[in-house]
Amino acid sequence: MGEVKKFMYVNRKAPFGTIYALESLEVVLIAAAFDQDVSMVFMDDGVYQLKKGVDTKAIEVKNFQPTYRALDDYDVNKLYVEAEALEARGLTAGDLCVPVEVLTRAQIGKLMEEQDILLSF
Amino acid sequence: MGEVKKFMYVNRKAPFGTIYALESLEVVLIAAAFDQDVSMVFMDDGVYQLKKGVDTKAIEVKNFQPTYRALDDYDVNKLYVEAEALEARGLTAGDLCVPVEVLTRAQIGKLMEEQDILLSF
Amino acid sequence: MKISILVNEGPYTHEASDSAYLFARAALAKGHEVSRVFFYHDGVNNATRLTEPPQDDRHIVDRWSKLAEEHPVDLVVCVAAALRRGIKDENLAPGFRISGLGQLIEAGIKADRLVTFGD
Amino acid sequence: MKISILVNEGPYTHEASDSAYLFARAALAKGHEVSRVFFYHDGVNNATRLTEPPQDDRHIVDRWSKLAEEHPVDLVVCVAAALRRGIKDENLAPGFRISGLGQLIEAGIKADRLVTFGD
Amino acid sequence: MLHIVNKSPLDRNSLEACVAAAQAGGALLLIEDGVYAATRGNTAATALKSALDRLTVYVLAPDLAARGMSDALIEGVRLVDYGGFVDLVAEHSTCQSWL
Amino acid sequence: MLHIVNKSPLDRNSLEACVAAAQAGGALLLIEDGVYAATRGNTAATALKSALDRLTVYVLAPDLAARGMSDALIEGVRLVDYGGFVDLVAEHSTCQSWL
Repeated sequence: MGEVKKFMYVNRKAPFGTIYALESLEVVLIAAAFDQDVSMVFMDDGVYQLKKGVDTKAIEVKNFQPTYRALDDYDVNKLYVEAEALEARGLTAGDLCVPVEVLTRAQIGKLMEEQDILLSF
Repeated sequence: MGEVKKFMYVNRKAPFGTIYALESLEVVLIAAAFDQDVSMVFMDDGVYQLKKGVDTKAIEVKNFQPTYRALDDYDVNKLYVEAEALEARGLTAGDLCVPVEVLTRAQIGKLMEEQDILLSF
Repeated sequence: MKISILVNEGPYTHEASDSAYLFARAALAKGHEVSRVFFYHDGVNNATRLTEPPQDDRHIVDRWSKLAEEHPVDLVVCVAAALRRGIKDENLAPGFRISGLGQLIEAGIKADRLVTFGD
Repeated sequence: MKISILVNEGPYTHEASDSAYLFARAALAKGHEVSRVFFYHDGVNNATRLTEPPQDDRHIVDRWSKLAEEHPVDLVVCVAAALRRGIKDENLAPGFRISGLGQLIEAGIKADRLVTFGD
Repeated sequence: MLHIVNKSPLDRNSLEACVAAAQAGGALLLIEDGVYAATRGNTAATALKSALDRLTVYVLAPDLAARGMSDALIEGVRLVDYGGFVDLVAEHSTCQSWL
Repeated sequence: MLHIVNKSPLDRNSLEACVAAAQAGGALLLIEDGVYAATRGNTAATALKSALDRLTVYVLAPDLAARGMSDALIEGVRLVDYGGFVDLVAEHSTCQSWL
């Protein structure tokens, strides 16, 4: 009790093709209840998780994108997105469903060094 | 009965990291009993499946490489290996545990067109 | 046309299982015969009757069972792959049967097309 | 040192489960405490007691059970991931217990190190 | 023949492998995470454009929509639904999934 | 910190992503299919060599041996067994698996 650790959740995988994005989000929601210092990083294909305009009707899969918008209610508001990943995918921060901080890979690498726990999905 | 189809097994994955190489081999052994025209192709990381000198003791996993050497007994002797894949990995046909025919990607693509069934692992 | 399908990945984890199901439904809707769906590798995990997804999500296993109930689609689970992963008659969902790899080769021989969904 | 482990992939399919086990054994041999192994995503499939690998292969599930028998290692299977994949008390192997994701976060808080094995 | 690619071109090598082997005149269908290869601004889209000279390229619309990428489809690529996917399989005598 | 990469560099982008983010002075451990990156003649080995200037690179020997690649290890890379893997985890305050 009282001990606060820095947890960073590293997301590098596209949504829907595999379950990692969805199940990673479930971890973050639970983690929010533990009063730790939580941040999420989206690198490489992980940036696709935040691409707005999702419509999953035709693949009959639940659209979990609204959950990202609810993160702020859980006090999870440190969302970092890799600049190089956005650029290689023709995306900008304006294409994403939530406000984020765009950082370079090197800046993200530096932030990683400051963490106590890194969980990657 | 009597109908002979051309089956090609396409292997593009490294061994041991995942089970695909091993389970693909199990399919080929079963297929041999069906008197079809069977060939195996090793492309990209799939060429690593045939790299000789395997020693799995320290990872406590079964070494299934001897099975490749037994394929000939099952009349599976059309083994094609991608030239570009070998080169990108610093390998030559001499590094492999069985005799193979080395073909370019384009030649493999052409052979694929002649098949009735392509199974990829 | 007679179409067979190979599913190499487990439910929920990978979209392959969803894609295979939606493809099978579409093929049947077009009047094709989907003679067999063969489950290999982690694909055998599509056949566990113990699956209980969240209420608001699709039930992948039940969907396959229903497909086999409504159409003469043979859902075959590879016995060797299933034993490795803990799928047996005692936890097998309705509409599936456990059999050998020969059923995959036979599907390839008898069908006009074989489509693979995997990782 | 207190080390916790996260396993994200199923047995046999991916080497992650083997690597995690060998790492856990080596950590114990070095005198570290392996307080908890948390199984998430397809990692929950490590916990099925129905697994029956070929005779000449390692038995991954039994290996985990034996580890928990010999050492005070807490093998926790995530309940949400397990329900999605058909892992329940009725097919749970000895030494494993099913619990919530909070156990993963708690492991992260209490352990000195958390090492992830996945795909 | 019909080639099927289901992986993101920036994460895996399957699109590259497929395009290098595919014979001219064939068809390529992008499904699942493979659809990203046909979206504007993706560095792989350039490679895909050169493939368009030799192959007819299709994208599975349900997967594109699920990823919020319907507006980003590059030119020259054809959209199909699952019915169209079935037709492509029926029209080509073989198909190869580049797993 | 300790970075762990378990994917083949010619199939996936995880080594590249790791090296681009890793800060100088850190450690990189290659396990599972990741060990191929440290083998002679692999086109990724060139990239790894430049990473060696900034990072200490380790390869898990059991995984290298399993793949028949023990003889092909490039220079400048250190071999560890599982005990050495444990030591690396203990010596670094955090570790990141590049999944």
